[in-house]
Amino acid sequence: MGKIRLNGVNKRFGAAEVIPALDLEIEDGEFVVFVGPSGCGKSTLLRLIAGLEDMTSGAIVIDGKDVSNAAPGARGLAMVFQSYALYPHLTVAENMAFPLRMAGTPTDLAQTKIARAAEVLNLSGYMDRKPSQLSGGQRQRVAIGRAIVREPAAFLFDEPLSNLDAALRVSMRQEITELHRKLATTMIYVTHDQVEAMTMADKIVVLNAGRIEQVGSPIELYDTPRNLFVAGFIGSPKMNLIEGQEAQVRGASVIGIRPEHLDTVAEGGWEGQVMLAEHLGSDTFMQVETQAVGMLNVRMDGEVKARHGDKVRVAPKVDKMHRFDAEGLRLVH
Amino acid sequence: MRDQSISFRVKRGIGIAMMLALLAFSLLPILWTLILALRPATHLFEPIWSSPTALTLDNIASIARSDFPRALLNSFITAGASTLLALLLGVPGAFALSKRRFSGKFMASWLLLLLRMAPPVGFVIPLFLFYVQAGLIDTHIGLIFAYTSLTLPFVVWSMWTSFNQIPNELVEAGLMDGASLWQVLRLIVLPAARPGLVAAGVLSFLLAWNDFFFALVITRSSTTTAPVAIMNFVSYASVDWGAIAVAAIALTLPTVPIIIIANKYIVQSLGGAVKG
Amino acid sequence: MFTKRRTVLAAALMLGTALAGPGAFAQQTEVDVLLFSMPSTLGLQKLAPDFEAETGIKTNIEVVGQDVFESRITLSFTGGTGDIDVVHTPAIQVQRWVEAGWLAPLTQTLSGMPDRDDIIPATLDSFKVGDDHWGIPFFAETGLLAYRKDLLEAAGKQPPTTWEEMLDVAAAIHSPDTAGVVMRAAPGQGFNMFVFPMIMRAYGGEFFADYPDDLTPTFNSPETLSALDVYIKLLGEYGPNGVSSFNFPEVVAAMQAGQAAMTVDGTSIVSQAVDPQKSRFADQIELALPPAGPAERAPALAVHGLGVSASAKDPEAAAKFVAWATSKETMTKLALNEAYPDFTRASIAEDPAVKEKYAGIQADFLDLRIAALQEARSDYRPLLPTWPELGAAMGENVNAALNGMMEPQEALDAANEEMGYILGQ
Amino acid sequence: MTSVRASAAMDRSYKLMLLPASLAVGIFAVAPLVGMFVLSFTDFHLIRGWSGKIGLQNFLRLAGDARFLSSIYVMAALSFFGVVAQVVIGTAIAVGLDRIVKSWRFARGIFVIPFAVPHIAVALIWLSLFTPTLSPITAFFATFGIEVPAMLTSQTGAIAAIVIADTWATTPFVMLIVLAALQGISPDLDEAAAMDGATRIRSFFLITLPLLYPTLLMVALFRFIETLKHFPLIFVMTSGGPGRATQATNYYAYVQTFQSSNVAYGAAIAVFLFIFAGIISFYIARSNARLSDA
Repeated sequence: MGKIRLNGVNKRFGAAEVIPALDLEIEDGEFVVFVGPSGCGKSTLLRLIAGLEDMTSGAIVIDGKDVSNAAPGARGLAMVFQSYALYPHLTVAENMAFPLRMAGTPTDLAQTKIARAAEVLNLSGYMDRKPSQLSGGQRQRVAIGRAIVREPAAFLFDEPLSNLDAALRVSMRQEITELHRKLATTMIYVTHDQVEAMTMADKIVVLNAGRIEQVGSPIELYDTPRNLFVAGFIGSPKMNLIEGQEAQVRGASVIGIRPEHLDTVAEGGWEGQVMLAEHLGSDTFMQVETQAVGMLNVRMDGEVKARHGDKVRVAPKVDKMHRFDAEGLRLVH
Repeated sequence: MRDQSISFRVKRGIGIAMMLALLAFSLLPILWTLILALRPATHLFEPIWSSPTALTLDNIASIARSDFPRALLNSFITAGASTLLALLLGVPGAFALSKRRFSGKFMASWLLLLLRMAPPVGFVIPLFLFYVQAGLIDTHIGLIFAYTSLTLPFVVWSMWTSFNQIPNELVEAGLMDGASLWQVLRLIVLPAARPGLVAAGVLSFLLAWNDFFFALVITRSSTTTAPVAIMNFVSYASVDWGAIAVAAIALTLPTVPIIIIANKYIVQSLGGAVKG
Repeated sequence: MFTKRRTVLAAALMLGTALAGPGAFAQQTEVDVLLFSMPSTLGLQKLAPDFEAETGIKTNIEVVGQDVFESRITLSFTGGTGDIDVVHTPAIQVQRWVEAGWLAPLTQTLSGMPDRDDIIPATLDSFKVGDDHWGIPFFAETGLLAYRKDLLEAAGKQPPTTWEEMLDVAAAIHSPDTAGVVMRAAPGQGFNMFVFPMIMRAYGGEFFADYPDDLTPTFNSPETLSALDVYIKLLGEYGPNGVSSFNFPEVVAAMQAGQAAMTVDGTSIVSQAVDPQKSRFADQIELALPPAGPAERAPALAVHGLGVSASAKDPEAAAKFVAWATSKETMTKLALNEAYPDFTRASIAEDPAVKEKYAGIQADFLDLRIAALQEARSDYRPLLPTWPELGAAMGENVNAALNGMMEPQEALDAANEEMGYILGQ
Repeated sequence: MTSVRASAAMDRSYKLMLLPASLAVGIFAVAPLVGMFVLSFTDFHLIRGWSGKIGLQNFLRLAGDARFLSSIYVMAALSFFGVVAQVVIGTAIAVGLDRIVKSWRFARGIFVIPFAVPHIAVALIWLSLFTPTLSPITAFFATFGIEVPAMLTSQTGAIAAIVIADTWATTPFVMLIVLAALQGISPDLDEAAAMDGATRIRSFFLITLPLLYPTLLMVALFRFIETLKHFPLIFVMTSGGPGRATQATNYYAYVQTFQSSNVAYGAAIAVFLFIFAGIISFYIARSNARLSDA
């Protein structure tokens, strides 16, 4: 079980309010990603849940039990840290055994659990090594293994992939997703990388300046961003945001068009010049400088013949357009 | 890309010559002390090369018979116990200073430094008068406490620096894994800070072992330490150089292996500290 | 706690035993004795079982280095630590200690001693303050000249009898291998101020206008200046390299190693120069009375005695120890067992065994010593409570002059002014 | 809503950890210091006792005490030359071991040996080396007919002698710290400098040394404060002489306290030293705080 509820959770450091009172529900077995730019409070929120920071006020309830005053180790949660935080003087096996030792698990039972976790994570060959003798990916797996053996109510991940190289990051991403499917345990995952959020999450919580901007499934956020912040944050390349006359024409203060919702056309649309063209084979990314609406990110399927300096005309798919009011909130049709 | 030009070799040669000179500077006084220890009184004042075979073990034998070995034992007990006490009290304190959030860390570190730098000549008299009242004159426990005034600020200060190098995440991982703060300190942080612990222990032992002043003032016959006892060979009308040399060597023998073994840890622990 | 439980236990035990350390079993009458290291005190330490056998009183005799002694004694008395019953009492300290109330009078003990007239009177008087005696002497050292017979003969010179002659002889025998003369020069009331007054007095210099009645310092008199000039010339021109920092160990070493041909110093120093165990020129060195000057011959005098602490646990037992240690019997034993020609009882010099032993040094050695003692003034160094500070002030300035850091007159003036300040305090 | 403290228990543990150390520091170290300050305002004398007078008289006397002022000069000389020598030689050895003759790693164990010799023994060993009648150095040069000048008979010589002995004993400490700092400086930097055409010597002065600077400054300040407390070397080697040429301030405090029994005046001198050390350690603590914030 791992249903987590935050009621009016609030955190101040002195006079600075880091997290204004906030409510959130996380269902059992859900994979929740906290995403936001650095400094948005996502790590602090995770640490509040873990019990590593004191709340200023509010309550945290796990499986119906108020754990607001419980020590971190008593909340039934496991955490994977950005730096992995492996105990440098202990072997892989001893690292994984540590939480069990603290919980007073009988040795043979602990052995079984560790062996099982090691197998799941492909660590069986490295059990006697020290962390310093492992590669980055292996360390990451040990950190996860140490979390798994506790059979926690929920896993907390604090930017766990940011210290890995790009290729490894992709494969670890998949491994964690896979793990979540196998274990079906609640996972709360903090990242600043919206790609990780989109690919892994059941539910994304977008945070900005300690405030929840939107909660929803990846596609909900993508298709119906609640405000300009979410619109700009989710999606890569970024959504084009256009102000001024073009927006007013459509009854909005700002309009947003995702790069893939722009097409090149022979006539009409906005005229512009290609400033940059990236040919990936499967897609072509272009930056087009237009007179009317400024720089636009454009994404085309397949290979498109376009080079720096070419003159093109681009037009938005009107039905895919997002409209926002002066407060930055989404306008519903 | 190895530069094997003549000028490179010359420079390297100069470098090696300089190192050899410095090595001689470090070692020759020790060698001289060894010679002095083995010379009979009649040949003490002539160069070793004019009578290289005039050697004796008498000086060693006379030291062995004197009160010096007991003073050496006193030094060991007091320096050792004070180090142990300083570690016992200071390590948890340093851990809290390093990992607990609170204002006034700067003041605390200044105070610790200040205590380490206070001139003993000023406060040894108040200490002495207090000890007389408390009946601590000429007791091991009194000297241990006095040494702790040196070793404890040092241990706290240097372990604080060591603990600052231990990532907070390691502490938090331990807490998440269900360990208490004390368990985190004992099972995770201390083993991870082992070089710092060894360095702090060794340097604090040396600090106490080195002391002359406290022992001079607050010990009497039964707890005299070796640095004071060595001065007993400077008597009314003569200085027993042979005995002094033997005593100096005896005083150094226990610490040399310690420092040789521990210098690696000192470098390691300082390495992190100076990197900040 | 964080270390293994066993370690903690061991530490606790260690602390515990330390606490229960000294004094835990002391029921028998005990006398704690603090002495500073010299052959006779070390010898006394060895004889302690005799005293216990005689009286049933147990003694703890601690013999420490001189520097350690001086720090410790002041603190123990000031603090009232009660760890000293009998104390080594240099005569130059006695006034100071009496003033501070640290000593108990020994007048009664002294009058109870059967052979008190045997004690050399000058040494006994050193311990008289007011109407009481505060210590009983057991060591009296005087100044003697030691010279290399062979070198003087080679130069065709007679042993010097005055400081003028000393300059002359030193000039004649001085060579790069063997310096003409060596004397202690290091600053300190017991270092250069132990030897310099011999020259000063010889030239008629005095510390004070009229000791002990008028304590106006006169250390910058023309007489003292001429004495200082002699001292500087002797050491500066005929002394070994570095002599102006020499203390007694270096003086002893220079004589023993043949690096210097003459010295004037206390008997305990010069006797080491003639000790064949330590000195390779023992058989070439002769002893004589120290040189005289226009005014007088003024051999140095250092008297040490034993005193009883005012806070002694058992004053009677302590006094018993003092009486035993300064008795003829004990002193004779010491004179025979140790290098101890510095006894303070006249009759010991008549003891055939003692006579024979010290004739080994030089046939007339004991006679020389007595002769010098007779000429010595009991106020060789003034017996004042402030002497340690006065001596330090003079010693430091004299040493500065020796090292060319100050002009002689300038140094004497500075010393004189400081003396006035110390006495006026 | 009332404030919620999830880690109140943890905070209690932290306080429990701090408590014994704070108490012990207070009792063992702070209390005697308070005693020192109190004494410095009295006229306590070991023999004459205390007249009951309290005031600034000791500090007023300090201001006009020529011996005190000259003791500061001696202290400054001892500290300055000692620290410079120790830092230069310590750095030279560290650079030598780490960069020039790397195969000499074993020698580190030898270079640290003097650090293990207690100061009182250091003082006695060097006293014997500086005593012309005993010294093998003098004897060695004498065989070539060269007379080594006596060190302890002039102010310059005696200060040099103390500086040499102090340097011998404490350079290893500097070396260890510099070595530690050097190992934190990537050799890549030297290689990059070499690619840029710098000779090794230039790359040392232009790259390595500036990077070492904070460490060197720190170790110099530390050593500086330690040299303010010079005692055994002066006590044994020169007794403050020749004349009073090596009576540094700390030693002068000893002389006043123990030889002249002016405990209160000695305490006042110690208070002066303490305040002086306090200013320097304030600077150290501040730079340290900056380092750990960075």
